[in-house]
Amino acid sequence: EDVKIGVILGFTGPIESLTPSMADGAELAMKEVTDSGLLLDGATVTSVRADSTCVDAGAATAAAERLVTSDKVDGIMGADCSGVTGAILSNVAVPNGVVMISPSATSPALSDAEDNGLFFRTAPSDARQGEIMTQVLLEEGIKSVALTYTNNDYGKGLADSFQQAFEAAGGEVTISAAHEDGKADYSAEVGALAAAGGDRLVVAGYVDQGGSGIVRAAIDSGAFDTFHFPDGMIGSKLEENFGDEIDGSTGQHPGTDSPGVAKYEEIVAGAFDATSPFTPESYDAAALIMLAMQAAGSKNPADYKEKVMEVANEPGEKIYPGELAKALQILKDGGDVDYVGATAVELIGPGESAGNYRQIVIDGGKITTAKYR
Amino acid sequence: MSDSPYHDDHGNKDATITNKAGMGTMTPAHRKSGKTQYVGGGPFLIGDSMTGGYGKGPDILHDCTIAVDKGEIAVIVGPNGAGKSTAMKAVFGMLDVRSGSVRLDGEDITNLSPQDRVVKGMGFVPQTSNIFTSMTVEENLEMGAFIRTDDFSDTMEQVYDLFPILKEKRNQPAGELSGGQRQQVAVGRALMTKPKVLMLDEPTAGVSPIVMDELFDRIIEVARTGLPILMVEQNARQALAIADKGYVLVQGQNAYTGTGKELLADPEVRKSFLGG
Amino acid sequence: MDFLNAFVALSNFVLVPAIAYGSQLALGALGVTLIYGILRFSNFAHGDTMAFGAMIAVLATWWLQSIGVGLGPLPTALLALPIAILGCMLLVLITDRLVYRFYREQKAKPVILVIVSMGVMFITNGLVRFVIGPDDQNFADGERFLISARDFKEMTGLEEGLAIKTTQGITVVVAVIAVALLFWFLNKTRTGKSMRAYSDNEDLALLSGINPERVVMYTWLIVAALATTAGVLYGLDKSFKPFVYFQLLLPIFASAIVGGLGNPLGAIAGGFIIAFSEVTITYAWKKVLTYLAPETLEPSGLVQLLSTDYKFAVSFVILLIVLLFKPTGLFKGKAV
Amino acid sequence: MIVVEDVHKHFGGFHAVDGASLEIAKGSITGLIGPNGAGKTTLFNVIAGVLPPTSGKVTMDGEDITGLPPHELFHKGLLRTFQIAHEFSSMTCRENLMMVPGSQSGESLWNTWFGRKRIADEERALRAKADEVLEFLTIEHLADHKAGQVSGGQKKLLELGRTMMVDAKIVFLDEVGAGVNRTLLMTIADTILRLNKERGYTFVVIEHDMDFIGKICDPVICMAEGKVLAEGTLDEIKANEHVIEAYLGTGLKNKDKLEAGS
Amino acid sequence: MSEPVKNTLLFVLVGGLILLTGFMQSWNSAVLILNMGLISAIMAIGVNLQWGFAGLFNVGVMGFVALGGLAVVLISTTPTPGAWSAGGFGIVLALLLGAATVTAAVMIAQKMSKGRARTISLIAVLVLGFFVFRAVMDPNVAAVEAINPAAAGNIGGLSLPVLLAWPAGGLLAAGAAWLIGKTALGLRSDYLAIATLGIAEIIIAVLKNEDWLARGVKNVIGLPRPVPYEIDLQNDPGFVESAASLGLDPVTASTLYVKLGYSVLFLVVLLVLLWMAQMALKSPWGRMMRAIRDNEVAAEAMGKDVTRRHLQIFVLGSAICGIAGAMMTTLDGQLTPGTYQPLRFTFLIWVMVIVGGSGNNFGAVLGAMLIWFLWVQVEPIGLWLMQVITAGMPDGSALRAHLIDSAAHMRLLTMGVVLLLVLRFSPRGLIPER
Ligand SMILES: Nc1ncnc2c1ncn2[C@@H]1O[C@H](COP(=O)(O)OP(=O)(O)OP(=O)(O)O)[C@@H](O)[C@H]1O
Ligand SMILES: Nc1ncnc2c1ncn2[C@@H]1O[C@H](COP(=O)(O)OP(=O)(O)OP(=O)(O)O)[C@@H](O)[C@H]1O
Ligand SMILES: CC(C)C[C@H](N)C(=O)O
Ligand SMILES: [Mg+2]
Ligand SMILES: [Mg+2]
Repeated sequence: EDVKIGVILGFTGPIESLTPSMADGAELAMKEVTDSGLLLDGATVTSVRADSTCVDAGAATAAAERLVTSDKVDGIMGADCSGVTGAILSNVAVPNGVVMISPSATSPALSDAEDNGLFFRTAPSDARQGEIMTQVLLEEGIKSVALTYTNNDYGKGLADSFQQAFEAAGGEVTISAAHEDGKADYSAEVGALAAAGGDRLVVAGYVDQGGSGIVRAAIDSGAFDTFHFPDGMIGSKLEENFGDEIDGSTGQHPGTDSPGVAKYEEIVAGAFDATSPFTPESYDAAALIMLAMQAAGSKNPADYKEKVMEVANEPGEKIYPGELAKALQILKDGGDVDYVGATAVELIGPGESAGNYRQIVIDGGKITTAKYR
Repeated sequence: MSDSPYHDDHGNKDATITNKAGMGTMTPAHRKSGKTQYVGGGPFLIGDSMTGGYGKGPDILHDCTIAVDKGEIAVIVGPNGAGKSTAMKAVFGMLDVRSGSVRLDGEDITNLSPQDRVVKGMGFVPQTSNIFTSMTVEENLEMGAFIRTDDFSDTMEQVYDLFPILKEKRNQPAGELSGGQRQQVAVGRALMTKPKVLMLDEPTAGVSPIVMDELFDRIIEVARTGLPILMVEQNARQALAIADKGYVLVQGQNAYTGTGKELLADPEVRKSFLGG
Repeated sequence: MDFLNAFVALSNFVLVPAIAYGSQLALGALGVTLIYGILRFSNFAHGDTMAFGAMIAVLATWWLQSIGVGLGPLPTALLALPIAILGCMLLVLITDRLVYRFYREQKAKPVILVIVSMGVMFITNGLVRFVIGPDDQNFADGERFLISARDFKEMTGLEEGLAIKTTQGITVVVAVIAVALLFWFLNKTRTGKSMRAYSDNEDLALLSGINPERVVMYTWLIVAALATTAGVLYGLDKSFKPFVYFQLLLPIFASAIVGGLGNPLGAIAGGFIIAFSEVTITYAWKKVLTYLAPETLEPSGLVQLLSTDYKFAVSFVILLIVLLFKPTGLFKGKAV
Repeated sequence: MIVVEDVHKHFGGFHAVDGASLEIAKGSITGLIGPNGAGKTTLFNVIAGVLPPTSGKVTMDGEDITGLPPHELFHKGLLRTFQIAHEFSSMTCRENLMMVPGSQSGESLWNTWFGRKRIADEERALRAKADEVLEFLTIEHLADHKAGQVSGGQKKLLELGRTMMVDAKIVFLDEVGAGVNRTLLMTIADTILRLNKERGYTFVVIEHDMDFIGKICDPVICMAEGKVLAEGTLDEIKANEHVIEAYLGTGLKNKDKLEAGS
Repeated sequence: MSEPVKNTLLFVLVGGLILLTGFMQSWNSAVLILNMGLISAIMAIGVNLQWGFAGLFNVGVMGFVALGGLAVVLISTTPTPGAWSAGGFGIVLALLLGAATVTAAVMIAQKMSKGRARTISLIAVLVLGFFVFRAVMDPNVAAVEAINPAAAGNIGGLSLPVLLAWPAGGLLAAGAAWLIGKTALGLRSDYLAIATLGIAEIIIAVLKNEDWLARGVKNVIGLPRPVPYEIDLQNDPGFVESAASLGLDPVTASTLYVKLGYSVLFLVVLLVLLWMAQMALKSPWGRMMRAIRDNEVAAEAMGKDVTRRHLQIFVLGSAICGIAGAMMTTLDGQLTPGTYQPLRFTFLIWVMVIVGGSGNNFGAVLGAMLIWFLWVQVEPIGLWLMQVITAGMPDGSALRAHLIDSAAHMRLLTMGVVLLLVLRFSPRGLIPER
């Protein structure tokens, strides 16, 4: 028997550079499971990719429709951007009763989306990140920041939740300015940010999009020399792009001190960029789908959708990347697993990651862990 | 006026996307020159029994012959749409001559591209838009000498001697000149190639009587230097009066041929083509 | 002192970036305007031509770096530039041969060429992503700064820093050289004049013995050189990302039109106008005013006319205003 | 009928029309001549609403029409033809004529959906009228030909025909003769005379051909350098020194020499 | 082969492609392609009206489509409690003030004679008006946006049936088009292309940044539908039974039922618009438009008000795009301003019109269906192709990985190739104008 999992990500469009690694992450999990031969009755898991374009709801829906109704996938790993994720959820997943686990859609609005228990995400809602960010900055003794965000639901949502939390805690946001990704020039934005001033510049953007452009222009003009980076900015690209120029900058992204990430990087073994944003989440999302199937003993979404929360959370044996075979075996034997995975998966509320964060600091041009929260 | 599907722009006049200023309409029959052949004899320039038309359209010229010899002025007249301009274009290689030939000084140049005919010594002044309006008078003349690699300053002096007003306005954009002056620039540009033969298409259309007289004067002067001139004219009576040879074209065919005086005297010609 | 500080702050955040960005736009707009003037259509594929040229430069730079060739403090990409220009020339000539020439021979209306150029845009777009992928590529090396903000502060003792990046310096220098060359070429050389003649009156150019296909070829070659230079300078200054070049198309067109389509001088002026308007009108004047105004009058808000979200809108409104008063752009363009 | 009072039209610093004043009498065929660049076409364009004047006033039957756009002047009975025929080339000759009358109810979108009966009736009448005009011009056989594919002279006739589709009061003709074969030109002249007599149109005609002017025009106005230089019958004008100097000239100088030489 | 036969065959071909999708992939995919194809067809008719019949080069389709989407939010969502009293009226007041400023400026420009006095008063009015506008607008906007920002923060809609949003979207787009047309078509040279290109970007910028209007980039999701929800159908025993009697499982039956419901609605709109366009074209109005297209100067001299007619057709075409935009947002069930991209919503529509045959409404419809089909299907086809090509290569080879990764980019490339091929071999499009 064959299991098909749809991988629907924006392979073209504004985040086209993130998605290949994300897809690779998900497919790594599938390969691991297939190789183990333990899922259901030795099922092979195949991945069916489709392009969400990140921005075009129409094309994304069409692609998802094709995955579900023609390729007959048994679950969807995706989508990536919150906008298309919402569209696919309400137009395809819910009507067809297919489970959908997004690795990266972080918009707070998705928490209340009508989903019939079919939608999960291995990324936390940005509502939580704003609070964490506030804590980090205040502990650093930063009272006043300038804030710029990528102008989409992720950036705006994160910026809003942060600004609210930060101001409530007594901090000052001197300016909150959006930046468009993929634009030609950011000197106007940096000019405004510099004029407003602040002890640190919070960049709620994407590392290989406008976010880096802003940081580059800010450093070059001497407007800011330390920054604070939320999840979208943290990735190997950051070290590559700026090295020790941003020493002393801080940040946080979903993560725990669980050894998951290291293990993940180990099994990736350089096959693709394991530190690229949301690739561990993608691995986890795919893994969760398959583990839930095993737990339900069925690849029918209606059966296994109940099991997702069970395999993701306690109780049970902790499962890390590379240990999927073990988990499948345990489940087969009727045992319980607590999937930790690469991103310390812990699903709460409506089925989204609880949000453990790794606080980082840039030191000697490297992203180093300060602590976990 | 062809029906080519590529010619429909739906009345678009959006200046952001297209620029119609100075757009070309001429389509050379040969982009690359073929062989020429010396055959010898005949008048200096002759389009001999030419038959042909535009693109894949119907034939417009039917066995039409026009010629001019050294030291002569030859004038072509005829009703609108008779094919006068078409015949000129055919001689200049802007149109595929399906049968017949064009010979210059005894050499068969039927297969030459227009550029190479310029090199061979043919000068052509079209009826309208015959100057570079955005360039100065002097640059216009320089462009006339584009194919020349030798020093052309003395030719330029000769042109200035012929048209003294142009020397005065040499650094002014040609677009700022009056109608008559523009025509002088146009002829001057053609002379700059040091042509062996000059072809003019209705040089006096829409020109006031005084300028027309002046132009004819200049044309006569040029002709007297020994340069053969082949021209199309609607001001047929004046033109035929100075012509050594006249052709009346009707529907792409030679209807009457003779000296200028003969044609002027022919009552049939007067009635049908010269307005009585 | 305060005045100096205010001036330095303004230079740092407005003048220097706007001049660099303006030069990049101007080079792009020159390409657009040349095609418009000589080939008579707006080339929607220009942004992607820039991307293609820049892509070759990136690849060549990597190759040069891998064999250890460099320029010391200057970016290696400058060495790669000629290679890239050649590559881009090849592309445009092939495109012209396979695509545009057919329509030229048919004497197709320019608007057909506009739509054809959209097709070429789609294809080049796909091609670039196919070869180098959609990602950001950083290929700048060498010394980053001519003078960094920190050094400047130390040197002058001012509170405000002034940073000038090597790439900004190079951008302006190369742009000036390119523009000077172009002007010399168009106004003084025989070929240049023949291009102007062709642009003025195609038929008459033909009758003067000017070979149209040569003019077209030279135009494409120059456009390829300009586009590659613009693309590489832009990529050096920011970074290379295929998608961004498509986005550049709009400000480039705006520049060319403000200046007067078909007019090279206009393209340059337009580039700077668009760049300056984007940066100035949305600039928050707080910092500058704080230096200039007496303590008591210090502004409390940001003193920002419009938020940066609308920076593009601003340059666009300026475009409309200019056209309202000067229907053919600042410098008389070719338009009706 | 038309009174032009001190009209100026400047292009930048250049004064194309520089204080021209003239009057056009009802029922006349007025000829307008003058050297190239005298400002004739520009004055036409000002009167016909194509160009706004820099200063000055144009009245028609006492009503100020300065600066009104062409389509409004059309509705007042002021029509013009073009130096180069401006036919609607992709439409048939009949359609070229049928489109002319203003205030057709079928030109309102609403009626095209909900007033189709009325449109059909109007169209029938229009068609009859167009055929009548084509016959008058002796080109009825071309009714269904595309206007872009008829000969140059026929296009000019079509131009004239358009003015006959409505009750024109005054028609401006810009260089009908340029590049037109002289024999055909005389036919056109006959048509103009007929329209003037049978329908009472007033004409203003720009032309460089003195035979043509002489055949139909009275009075003749000569412009030079943006001003009116002389006005009167053709013979008066021909005798006017200034006109000779600026416009008519004294004939060829080289003619005899050429003949002597050959 | 005669014209009508050829055209019918082309339509049959495209229909066949969609049917093939039904057989090869799934009926749901097929109907979805059909639905978006129908919407695209309406957009294409709008563009075709402007381009094919009046030569207006509108590259701002995206903006009008987005405005249609905005209408759906403003018409069909529930009003945010307290938003109107908090600042809604203030915002309206500010907008009126802004409009008044512009009107005053225009009047000054028209009434006063040229000179320094005019320039100064013009600038004074504009500057003053701008600051007054900001002073009234900003606090009210802040007040509205402060209301429950995570879930609302906008003024909400009117709670009217969503179908009303379609004509409303048309009206909104028409209003914007009127403003644009008044300015751009009034410029002495025609600069419509750059004007529309820029204004489309501005419209998107407003939609993205004015959160009080429609939540900006935070998106509005869960918009009301004109058709039932699948879940409700699946839970309706009557429906399940009738589905079973057709031999369908309830999930497939319900999803198909809903989609076909949309198809019927879209088809009705398309047919009505098509009928209206055809009627208009074959009337004296159409003749007048053709005359204007052929020769503007002459048409003007023959008493046709060219500027007004251009404005009329520009507004009409844009309104049609607005209607299509509203329909699309209704189909998506959400408004996501970040998704509006010129490549997809402007250039792709242009490809549809040109490939189909500009100047012919049926051509536009055909082009839209065909190109949309390709836009959706080229990706899986490309992937399949790449897999076939790379099948022989060793696993894990870099080239193979690269090729497979690149498959997704085939889409743009294919569109380009299709466009160029059609322009080369059938330059007037598949169904040319007669
Ligand atoms: N580019 C062209 N393509 C197709 N047909 C053409 C083209 N140019 C002219 N014709 C046709 O060829 C015929 C002869 O035209 P030509 O211009 O030679 O006439 P002509 O004798 O010069 O008339 P005129 O005195 O009006 O200038 C006409 O029927 C005309 O419609
Ligand atoms: N749009 C314009 N811009 C600048 N100058 C112009 C413009 N239109 C006409 N002129 C100039 O105004 C003058 C008068 O031109 P106009 O066309 O009225 O002359 P005309 O009397 O009709 O001459 P012709 O007999 O040659 O047709 C000319 O010198 C011309 O160059
Ligand atoms: C992949 C990420 C760019 C997606 C982003 N977090 C969003 O919610 O849209
Ligand atoms: Mg002719
Ligand atoms: Mg004139």
